[in-house]
Amino acid sequence: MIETDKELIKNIVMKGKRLDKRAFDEYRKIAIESGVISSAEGSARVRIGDTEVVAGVKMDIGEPYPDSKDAGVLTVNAEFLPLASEEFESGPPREDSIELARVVDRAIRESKCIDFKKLCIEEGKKVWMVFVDISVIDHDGNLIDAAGLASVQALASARMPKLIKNKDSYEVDYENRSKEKLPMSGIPVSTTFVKIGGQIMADPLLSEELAMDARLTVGTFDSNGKIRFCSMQKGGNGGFTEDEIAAILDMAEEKGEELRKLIKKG
Amino acid sequence: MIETDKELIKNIVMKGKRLDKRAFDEYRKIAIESGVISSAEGSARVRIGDTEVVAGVKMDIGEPYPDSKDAGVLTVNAEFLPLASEEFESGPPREDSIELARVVDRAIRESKCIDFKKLCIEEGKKVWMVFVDISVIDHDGNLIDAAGLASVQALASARMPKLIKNKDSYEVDYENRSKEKLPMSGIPVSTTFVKIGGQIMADPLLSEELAMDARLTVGTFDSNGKIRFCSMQKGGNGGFTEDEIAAILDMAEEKGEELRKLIKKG
Amino acid sequence: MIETDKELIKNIVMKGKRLDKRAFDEYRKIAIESGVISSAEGSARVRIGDTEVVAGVKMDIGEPYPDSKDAGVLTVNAEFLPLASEEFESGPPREDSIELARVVDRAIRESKCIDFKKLCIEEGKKVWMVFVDISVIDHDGNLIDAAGLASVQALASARMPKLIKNKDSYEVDYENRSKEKLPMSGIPVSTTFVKIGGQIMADPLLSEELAMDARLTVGTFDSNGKIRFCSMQKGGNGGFTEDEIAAILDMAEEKGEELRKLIKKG
Amino acid sequence: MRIDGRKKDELRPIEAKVGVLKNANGSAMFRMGNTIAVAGVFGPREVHPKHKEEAERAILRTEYRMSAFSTTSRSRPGPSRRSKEISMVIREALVPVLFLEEFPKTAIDVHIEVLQADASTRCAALNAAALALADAGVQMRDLVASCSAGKTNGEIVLDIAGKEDTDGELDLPVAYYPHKKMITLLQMDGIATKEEMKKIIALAKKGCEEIYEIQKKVLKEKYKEGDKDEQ
Amino acid sequence: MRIDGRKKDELRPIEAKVGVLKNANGSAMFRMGNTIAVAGVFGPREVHPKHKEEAERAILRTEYRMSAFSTTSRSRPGPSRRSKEISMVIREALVPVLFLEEFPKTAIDVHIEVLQADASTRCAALNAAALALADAGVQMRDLVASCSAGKTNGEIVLDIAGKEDTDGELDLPVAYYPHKKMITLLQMDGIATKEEMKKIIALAKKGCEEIYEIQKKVLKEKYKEGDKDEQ
Amino acid sequence: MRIDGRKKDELRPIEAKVGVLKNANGSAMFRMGNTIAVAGVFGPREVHPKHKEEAERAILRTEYRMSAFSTTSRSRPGPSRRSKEISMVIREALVPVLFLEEFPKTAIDVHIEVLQADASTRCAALNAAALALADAGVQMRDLVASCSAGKTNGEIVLDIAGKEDTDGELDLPVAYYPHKKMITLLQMDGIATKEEMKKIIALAKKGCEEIYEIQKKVLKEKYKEGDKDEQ
Repeated sequence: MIETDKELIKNIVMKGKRLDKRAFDEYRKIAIESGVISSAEGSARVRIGDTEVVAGVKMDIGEPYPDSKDAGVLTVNAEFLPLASEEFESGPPREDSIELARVVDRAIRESKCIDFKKLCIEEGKKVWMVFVDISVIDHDGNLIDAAGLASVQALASARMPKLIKNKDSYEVDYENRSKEKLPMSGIPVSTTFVKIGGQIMADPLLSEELAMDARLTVGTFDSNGKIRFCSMQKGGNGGFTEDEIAAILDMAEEKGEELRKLIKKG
Repeated sequence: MIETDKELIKNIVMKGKRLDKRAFDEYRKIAIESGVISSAEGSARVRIGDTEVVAGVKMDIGEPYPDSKDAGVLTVNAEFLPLASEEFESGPPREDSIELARVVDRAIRESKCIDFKKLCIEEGKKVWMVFVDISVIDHDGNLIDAAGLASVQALASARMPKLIKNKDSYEVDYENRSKEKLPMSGIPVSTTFVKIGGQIMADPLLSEELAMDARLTVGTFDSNGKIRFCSMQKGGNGGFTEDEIAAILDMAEEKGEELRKLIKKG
Repeated sequence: MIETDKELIKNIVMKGKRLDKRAFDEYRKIAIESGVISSAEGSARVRIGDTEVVAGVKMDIGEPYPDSKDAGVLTVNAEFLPLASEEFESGPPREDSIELARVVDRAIRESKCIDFKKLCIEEGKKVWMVFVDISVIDHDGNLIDAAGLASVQALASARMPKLIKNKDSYEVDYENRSKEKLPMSGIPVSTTFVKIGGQIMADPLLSEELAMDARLTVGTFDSNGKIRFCSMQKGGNGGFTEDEIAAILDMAEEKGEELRKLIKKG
Repeated sequence: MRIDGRKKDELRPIEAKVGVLKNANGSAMFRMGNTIAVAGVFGPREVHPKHKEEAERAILRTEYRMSAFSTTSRSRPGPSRRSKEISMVIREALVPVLFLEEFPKTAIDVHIEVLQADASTRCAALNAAALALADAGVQMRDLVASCSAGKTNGEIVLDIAGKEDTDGELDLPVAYYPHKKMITLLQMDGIATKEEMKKIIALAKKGCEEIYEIQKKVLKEKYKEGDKDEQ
Repeated sequence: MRIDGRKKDELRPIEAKVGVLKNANGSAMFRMGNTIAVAGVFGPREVHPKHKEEAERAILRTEYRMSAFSTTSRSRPGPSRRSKEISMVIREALVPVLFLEEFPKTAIDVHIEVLQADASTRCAALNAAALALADAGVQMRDLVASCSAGKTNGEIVLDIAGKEDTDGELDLPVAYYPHKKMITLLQMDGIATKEEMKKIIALAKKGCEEIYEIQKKVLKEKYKEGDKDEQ
Repeated sequence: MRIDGRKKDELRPIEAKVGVLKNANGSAMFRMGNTIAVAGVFGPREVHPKHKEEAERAILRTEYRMSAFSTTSRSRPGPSRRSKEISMVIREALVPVLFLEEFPKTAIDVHIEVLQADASTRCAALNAAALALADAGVQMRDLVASCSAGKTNGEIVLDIAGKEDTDGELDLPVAYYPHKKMITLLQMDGIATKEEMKKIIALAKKGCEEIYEIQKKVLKEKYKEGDKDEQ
């Protein structure tokens, strides 16, 4: 992206507008489909405008961490597929794909929306491992929110595989998934805002991300009808004042509620 | 290799000849020695013309795969030693060395020449791991056939190490190899043909491989006196017609028998 | 370092002097502090002139090697921190950092100063793993001797973490370190000498290392009041005559005693 | 009759679509039963790193990947020996239909993701790749169509899937360059007589021909739409 | 009163020092309680590999590492996903105060080693990094100061450490660019209401302001010494 | 008398051969008892990557590898910390005899494979490497010969092997540059007094001198053959 494009974006914003004519607090059209991957225990495809992400949940038996022997294990991984952007190359994960996975992971983990104690099979020995894998398929900005929605929808729609207990070992029967859902309560979502020329706006386009001063992602979830915050991540080579952050928290609360309504439970 | 060399090779072929004056269906001189590596359970050096390959078989105790709990495990690996060609560099395996190992692996595995069930020590817990390691020492074309012969000869001449059973574990005694052979029946061999200027020829030189349109490797083995096909792999940036493939299958049958006679059992 | 600098160093040496005016057999000022890292079981910071190294000892439970089932395991690792020199980059370990770790490792291991049999918890199953990690913080030459001193001081000052035996497993309680020391006798130290323009000198500066013809590191330790040799490593693109080596052995004996006196036991 | 009710020479239901991605220069999705592949093409474009550039032709780079959730047991992300081999045979199957000599010093990158895997993933990958190349407007001599045939319960059948694959006796994937009647990918696992081999190859080729028609239809429809769009 | 006897809005004892390394162009040590970080700065210098160079500005490269012995359970040497993320947010927190546009085609490298880790390692790392940049004579708009606040036992407290961290409910690290009153690093783990969030951010900012004074003092002392040295 | 019947100062049976590879510019096989090494030399040739090139001299690159089947327990393919250290000390042992300054901006690559390992693999590797360099026609000041001596059952012996190695008390490999009487590789593992050290070094040097004669003989024979071939 050349400097003049950044200037163009800024100029549009100065006039109180956005490149695609949205309001500053308006998300693009969001489409969520679940159950798109039959090989996964749960899955979802999310489109936010031209951004497209698929998330799949796989489960397996594994060993607990030594410091939480009675809890299942969550692993979130993101792959920025090389077909999603000419900027993405094959090779080791980019730092932004690591960040994305870790921000999505924290929103899920910190909200305590999954009761990992219920995913313990035998204390200290065997627990369920829950893998959330995110494939970024087309990139037009705001990957974190898309990945967050896809992950939560994949988890919400997942069905546990059957557990077979042998004499002294366990096995997973993937052919016959049970009807049992993951022990889940509350829906954590990430909402992302960028600042361009002093103006805060939601759901940035890729071109807006390239022109932004800074980015703030805020994770919220619903807990018995109340909204709680569970994660934050500032991005980009700039910063925010306390007042700007307060304004973003307000928007995050509102937009989080909107996004949560798009998730179909079970 | 420069374009004119390729043209030279094609011109020779057009005249019904080969660079080293062989007939189109003729292999170079093949020399097979077994037992060349005293540290290996089985080993062989194969020379086809100026191509030289050493294969060694090592065995160890390991765990079976979850989907075949009562079977030993085969691992085939190939190293294109940097001293074998100025094209081979140190570093991660080249795609052609991966292909070579996988093609040799498939011929052994698919022919079912080794009875892996007999390599189970304790079902679901301990089995024999059979490692076939191939070191390419000098490269003048047709590495797959050389590697295939070396691997099969190494397996055929291998002697199992002694298994020591302790109270609740097993150990391998490599100092005292038993006289026991691997449970092996049938000899799978790979035979490779290339097409240059419409002409099919066996056992390509390196210069012929560089000038070829396409390559076809066909694996055959003997099953109670009958010849069966067990693997195929097309290589190179071209293709074959159905008729050409049929002709190659005929040649593979005949050449496979020739190569099989060179393998010394036990 | 440009050629003229090397010439400068050589010229100074020819005049019987060193850049920092030390005698040829004289070490720079050495400062050793132990217990500098509270998270480690044992630790030490060593400064030799402007060279600075920190070593930390961590212990954990692990499995013994199959060929010494009743012995603890020693692992020595060195990191040349990128902040220590503009030559050090992030990325895979440099060959000189591997060499340093292995030379330090050999001096400790070969001197048998640690009784690894006493670090066996349950034969064939569980033993103590002793990790010595060396962080090179500032590089002005003679890293091996600095790292050797730091490692030995860290080991000598280490306190074992508490071992908790559960029904069928063990755990380490790092919060409550015991007063128990590592089973250690004798202090192995490395002493390093370089040859520049035919002259042998101890404890090289970085600029001397860059100008040197060759380097020889000699490990010695004290065994019931007697001095024994336990390791040697020649470095650099040159060599030594037998007489030069004999002279270095004499110096190593003397300098080793000096360095050993700086180590505080326990 | 087969486990899933198909006839011996019947393909699984096929779904194909081009232009499925916004950023890629060309793209396609190809589904054969429960196997789904998406391909995205970039180029011809500059080569990085520079020293891989070829003076006389474009280099074709293909990458076959599987999403971690595409298989029954999770696949670890990142390239494996298997995926590297498949990337290579896919490249070698596509080269014959491309005019690489027309774009010297450039790279054409074909990235393929298998989102869901139920046998014949390399075939679906190739079918998607050929469509994506056409969608990118890369000049081609022809498409490449790919399909496998094999043996299960002693029967020779087309496009093995599901239990037929895991319990099957032989699998033989083929890629076909129709204008030249040339087979540009050919691999085989399993045991067969020479006569069986010939039958299986012929059957796989027939499958490729059917797929070729589907590929052409999909491109034609896209092309028509394109025409309409321009009016 | 907190476990370690501090008041709710009290920082742990801080020790800071600049010029601690000989080879680095600038360096600093920053200790907050039992967390110790050392930073070394090289540059502006030539960029290797060349293709990472930018025509219009210096590139800032930051690397956060932890020594293997810095944690209770030994940390495996080498970069982890965690350390890569932290290296990135540290870089993004520092960029605003640097005049990168003044040194086109160069790199400024900031290497940070955490020698001992007891919570807030990224804050200590940033505080050391800002001092090391100043010590290196890299022209800066301001320093950056970093500190975290959080919630433990339902109480909002500054600079969580020890058991407060392992058992705590929320951790929120902040980096602050005082002249512009701008928060340049902001992360959060844990659960809070909006009102709590605002209080925690305000408290962390207050902590940053205290640290900023310490940073300035340390630099001033060094500067004075420098003056004396030159006499 | 030793386990394998040798005298204390007796080398194992040695077999050496040059020109064993067709593609390498120079090559050699060196066998000491059950230890077998093959070396291949390429160069002086262009340096890739370019930035490793040196303006004033050739760079020497050495790589010591072990075949997976060369050891009793299979060795995992690929470089290890051990093989990297050995590659380095081999390089440093060879540099003194080469005229690197004669071939600026080039690389000389020495690749060594240990096919069978029974102690002293670095010595066999070095002996093969020196012969391969000579075979490649690389101008040399002298050969380098390598051999180890050590202590087993309290006895000082030459060229430790087999059980002597696994149960031995000390191993000391040496490389020797005969014209200059210079030891260019020297490592030691084990415990000894100063007097023992000197005896062991002297014995190893004596072994090197014997090996040097064998190396020269092998090259002379090759040279004679070469003469005949040319007639």
